Amino acid sequence: MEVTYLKAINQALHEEMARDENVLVMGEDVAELGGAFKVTEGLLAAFGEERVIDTPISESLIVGASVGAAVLGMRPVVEMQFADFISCGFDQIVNTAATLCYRHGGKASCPMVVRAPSGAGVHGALFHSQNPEAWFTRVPGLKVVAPATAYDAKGLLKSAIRDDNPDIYFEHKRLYRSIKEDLPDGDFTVPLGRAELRREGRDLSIITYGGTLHQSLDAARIAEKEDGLAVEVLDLRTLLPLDREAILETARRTGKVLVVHEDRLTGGIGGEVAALIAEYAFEYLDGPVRRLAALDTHVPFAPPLEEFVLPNTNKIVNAIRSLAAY
Amino acid sequence: MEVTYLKAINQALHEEMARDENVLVMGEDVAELGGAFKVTEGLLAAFGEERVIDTPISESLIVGASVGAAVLGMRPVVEMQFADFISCGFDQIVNTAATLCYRHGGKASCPMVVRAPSGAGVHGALFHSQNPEAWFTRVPGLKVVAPATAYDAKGLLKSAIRDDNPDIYFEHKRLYRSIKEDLPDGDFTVPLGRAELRREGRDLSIITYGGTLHQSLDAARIAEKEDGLAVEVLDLRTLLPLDREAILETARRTGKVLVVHEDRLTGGIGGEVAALIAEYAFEYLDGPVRRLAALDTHVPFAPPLEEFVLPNTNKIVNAIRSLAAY
Amino acid sequence: MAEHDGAPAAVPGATRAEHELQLYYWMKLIRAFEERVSRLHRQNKVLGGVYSGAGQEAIVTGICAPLRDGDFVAPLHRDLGVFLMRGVDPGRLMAQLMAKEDGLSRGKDSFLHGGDMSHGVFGSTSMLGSSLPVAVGAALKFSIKREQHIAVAFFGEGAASRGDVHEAMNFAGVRKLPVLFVCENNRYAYSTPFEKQAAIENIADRAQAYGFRGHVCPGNDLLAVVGLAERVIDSIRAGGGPSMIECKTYRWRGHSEHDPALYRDQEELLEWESRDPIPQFEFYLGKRGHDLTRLRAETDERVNQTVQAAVDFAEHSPFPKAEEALEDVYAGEGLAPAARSAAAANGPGVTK
Amino acid sequence: MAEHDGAPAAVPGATRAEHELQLYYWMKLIRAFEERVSRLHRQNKVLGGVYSGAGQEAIVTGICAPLRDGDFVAPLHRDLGVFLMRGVDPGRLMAQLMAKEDGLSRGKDSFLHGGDMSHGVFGSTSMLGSSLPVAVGAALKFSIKREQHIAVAFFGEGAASRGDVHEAMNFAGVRKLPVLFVCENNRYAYSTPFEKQAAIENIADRAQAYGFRGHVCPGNDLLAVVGLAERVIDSIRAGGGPSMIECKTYRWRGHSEHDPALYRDQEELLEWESRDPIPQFEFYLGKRGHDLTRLRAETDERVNQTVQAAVDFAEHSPFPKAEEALEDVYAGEGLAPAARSAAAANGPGVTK
Ligand SMILES: Cc1ncc(C[n+]2csc(CCOP(=O)(O)OP(=O)(O)O)c2C)c(N)n1
Ligand SMILES: Cc1ncc(C[n+]2csc(CCOP(=O)(O)OP(=O)(O)O)c2C)c(N)n1
Ligand SMILES: [Mg+2]
Ligand SMILES: [Mg+2]
Repeated sequence: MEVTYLKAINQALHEEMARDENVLVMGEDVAELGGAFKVTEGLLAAFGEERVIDTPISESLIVGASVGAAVLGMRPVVEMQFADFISCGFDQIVNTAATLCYRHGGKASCPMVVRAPSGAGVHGALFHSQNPEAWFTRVPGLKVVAPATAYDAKGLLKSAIRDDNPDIYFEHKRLYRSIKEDLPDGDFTVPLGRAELRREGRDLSIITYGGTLHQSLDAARIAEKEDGLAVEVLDLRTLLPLDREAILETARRTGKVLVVHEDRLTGGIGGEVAALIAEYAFEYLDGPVRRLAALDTHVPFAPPLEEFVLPNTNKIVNAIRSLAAY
Repeated sequence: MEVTYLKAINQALHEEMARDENVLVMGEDVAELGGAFKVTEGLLAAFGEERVIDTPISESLIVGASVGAAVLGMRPVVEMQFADFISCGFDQIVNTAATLCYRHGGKASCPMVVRAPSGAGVHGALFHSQNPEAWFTRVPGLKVVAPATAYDAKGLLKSAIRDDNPDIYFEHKRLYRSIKEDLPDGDFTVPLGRAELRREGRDLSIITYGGTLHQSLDAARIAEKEDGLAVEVLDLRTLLPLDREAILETARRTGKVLVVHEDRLTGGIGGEVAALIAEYAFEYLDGPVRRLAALDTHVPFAPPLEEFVLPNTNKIVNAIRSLAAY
Repeated sequence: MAEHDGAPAAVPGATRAEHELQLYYWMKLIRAFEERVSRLHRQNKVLGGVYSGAGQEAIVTGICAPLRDGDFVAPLHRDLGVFLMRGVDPGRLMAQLMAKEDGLSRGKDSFLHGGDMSHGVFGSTSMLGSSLPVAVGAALKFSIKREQHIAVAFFGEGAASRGDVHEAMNFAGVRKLPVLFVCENNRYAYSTPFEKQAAIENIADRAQAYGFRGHVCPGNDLLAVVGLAERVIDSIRAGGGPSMIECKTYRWRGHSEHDPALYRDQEELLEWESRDPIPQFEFYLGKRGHDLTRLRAETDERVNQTVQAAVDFAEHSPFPKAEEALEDVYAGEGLAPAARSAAAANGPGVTK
Repeated sequence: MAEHDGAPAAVPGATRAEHELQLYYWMKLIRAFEERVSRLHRQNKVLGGVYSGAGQEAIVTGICAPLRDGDFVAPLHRDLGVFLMRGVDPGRLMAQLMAKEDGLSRGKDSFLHGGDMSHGVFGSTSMLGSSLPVAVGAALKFSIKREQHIAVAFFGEGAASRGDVHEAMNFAGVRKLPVLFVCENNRYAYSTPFEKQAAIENIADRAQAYGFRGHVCPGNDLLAVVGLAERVIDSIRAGGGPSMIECKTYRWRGHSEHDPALYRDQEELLEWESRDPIPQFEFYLGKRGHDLTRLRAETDERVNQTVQAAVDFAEHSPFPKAEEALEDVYAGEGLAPAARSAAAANGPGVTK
């Protein structure tokens, strides 16, 4: 039966809470309301207010408390109402949670997940459109995932919940209701740390994740139809650790790489990916490693501005053409 | 007369406070004590407790209050006692300060400086050794500087204080007393956004900044003496905005680039620099763009571990040799 | 428009009666503006999140009335009334909500995040509570420069749980800064009732934890709010140090226009709808001998004209040009350097 | 070593006299340990920042005495006594301070940041106040699982200014969680005196701002601390919800061993040095009829043996192997994947 990206996340939460009584859900308006986006809908009714907890507006507490519960064996899944507000729980994530195992000499762990609805293209403006993933992909001890399909949304969340480390799970708001898939019923997981080749092609590789996967696939189809170009599309899925092998493989196979993401260009993950390729696939490159991303500004409010700043299918097609022509 | 890196910063603060009565200094233990590292020594006596302010332990307040004073025309220079604690003032920097001009339609500005003593190699372990610069170099609206010499420390701080935007100023703790220079007396500044070529050479380029500049220069000399290699060393100095022209120039000139920094490899600025080169200097490259940085772990405490994790002259020499041999 | 030169206190030599009629006008204007914004949102002319302050007008009106030019105010996300009372042109405010070029942020940011420092209104970020440290910093500037101004920060009872609120109040107390913290306790933070937000009766009781005074007042009673505000603001201006005022009120509409607010009890809503600040104040004006029918008619006409003029102005204002997205990232530097390079980097994708 | 099975309360069936002698032993052990650590630091055998808790032993001793196995404690950076009281082996603790392989963090982190969850001791980060939300989360787990345990978080009067402290206490109050907040008010935060830190007399007075009780007690009076701690901890355990205890004390040494603390008045120091908790408690034991000379001699010998054994153990423990820097970044995964690739990336630089 067809399931939206949003429903897939909701199912993963239901199933994992049923599977493991140590899983708990905590955040602002997650219980009674079922979350600002209804992602946690039904959990309160199913599991009660001891495991589905409405918190005060205290992001640092939300993350810090989940560390305290996690180090004692719970598996908290906490929600930032918008990924943008993760800046208010920042220290607890990058210091308290990320270094916990290390500073306890490997004898304690912090099995928790921070869910963060991220992404632009929804008229959210500066503080409801952010893609903060690259703040976390530079922090050892964390794992960072960003699913782009309903299947991955469900499978990766389950893996993150079962993982013994702090995982930051970025779910793209624009995908919540815009994509639907038939999901296998019953339990399935998607391994952390593995990219997925969504489309094969010998001419050029697009490496992307999250919100821009679908635009990239559309662009690849257009480039094939209109220009006869065979474009390969790699979906990173996990952003920390990166799937080096998959990245280098596709780069070596096609020799031309375009990295695409909705996060802004400078300091986005594209830099790290391009650097890996420039270092380890250098001999195979037939052209410069190109990046297409949001412009280096804030995500603006007025539609013409937002449109101008964000990547889209059109811009990707143009980038494909210019790189193919190189 | 010879001046240490630390004294150069202290001089800049004295001179700018004397030059502009809107400059104020605020932070934990900056007044009475003169700062944990004595960087603000003498300011209280010279300018009084209205402009040199000891705050409670409240990093978010420190940054947020400086935004409030700045938007009304003051030029606060606030101190994070250690750069590591900047995580506690994170939201105020990346959201309140960085977007202020933008969300006021360009009709308000936020002229402030956040000073952050950063860097490892001083047995500081996980929470007194961090190099957090790359968290900020991905945030439009901020400028990020990291001086490596006493001259730049003074000149860049003056420029940052006079700049109408929020500047994050990373001063390397290991350099405080370890380097000395003759500084011209009288007022001088170093422009923001300009890298400096510290050493010329046709064989290979090292691009670095801050703590690893001196190790890179030493390594370049060794490689010249022992291997007859002519290694060019570019000091970025400003990390946001990056000096694209200087970076691409040196890459095009030598065709082989080694990016070096003390910040860890994954997610460090090296990725952005390497990506720029792989995209815009691709045709000139005679070898892979290599990166040498701290290993992707936390900065550990025990000396053998810290030594193993951090870059040093030796490791840089080896990296030079292997790239030169490519 | 004369009535937009800012709050009445700023109008010299106004009689008590004039002053009270002015306050009435403000509440009516804010209410009309709120209702129009909700309608424009349903018509998709105002995009993004819209947070109605309908029912809470007496708070903004009463607190802003005693303010002067040069004072600093950080409104919360429901306080469009603050912009109007501080003298921001209604047309520009409406253009802001419609993401137009003539909006305060020139279309860059949404709803009330665009500020107007020329009227002392700070554009807060979305991060709740984060404007309190900023207001404290403004107060710090006033105290350093020995200026007679004060800073005001509005926040909700939900935002009160943020660490920033604690850090801001503590420092304000230590330095005895001229800042007023105004908590609009409307009983809900999105779906979260006050009991889940704090285990106390009054947020204002926290003031003593920072060494200054807290006051609780009925937020829908304009006379109570303005009376208290005048006393408290005078004492802050006189160097008495910070204060907190908590106004008990209620959020009439959903958290945002998207929210049906099914989580709350209709009885409670009805009870609070009956505590409408406007008829309450009209009743008082009646006692003062005003002819209410005439007054209502006149005021409604002025108010509707003002709102309609604002809407017309905003509708005729263009959307900003795409390239402007790269402006104002840095003060006085035109294009952001990084943005320029980004534009280059994105090459054909962007330029075509 | 028997006396390291944890706090006396955990030793079943101890008589009152045994209990009091045990408390005496703890204070003496902590003091001796503190002094030895300061000496080792001067000898460069303990690297990095060293923060002495000398003079504050009665607080840790009195608060930890009533704790039980399974309770959770987050110490502050001066509380090495917490580790000893909770049953952490002194040798491993000393090895921790010397960055040795047998240290709690296996040489990875410094001083008291290494925790030992097998004894319920959480290794806090350096970020002051950030351990309070963690302790609240531990208490949340206890309440969800209906366990009779409690969580304890120690913090300084300086850390009290952090937003995390506010967020933690507020949530603990709302959920009535079994957590005890212990403020060690030693009058200074590095160089910053309490007056610059807060505009109030007692941090404990803030408890009411969160709906629970705060208690103030003389922190150098062991009997007062332990008596209050027993009552308060019993009530928390019985489901009475959170509490705060503020212990008034004084930091004898500099902020860290590097700090001559010239900013404070010698009179004040002298006054507080005379409030040494140990002679005070000895005086009490004398009144209870103990032969003090014998008691001192015996205790000193036991204590010195324990400390010396700890030092010997730590000195013989090796430094960790370089490659271990890449271990324990992730739980149960050996090398960090990213670290592996980094090692590869650094190639010759690292492997040679
Ligand atoms: C730091 C932060 N966390 C979460 C949110 C999402 N959010 C926006 S408004 C709101 C409720 C605010 O409640 P309150 O402070 O009482 O103000 P009110 O909306 O009731 O006027 C929430 C949770 C936010 N904007 N900022
Ligand atoms: C968030 C944060 N800011 C600053 C510091 C630096 N610092 C370490 S200890 C200290 C003083 C702490 O004072 P207090 O909390 O009273 O504890 P005490 O040292 O007096 O026991 C400071 C400012 C820190 N560790 N964490
Ligand atoms: Mg509210
Ligand atoms: Mg203290």
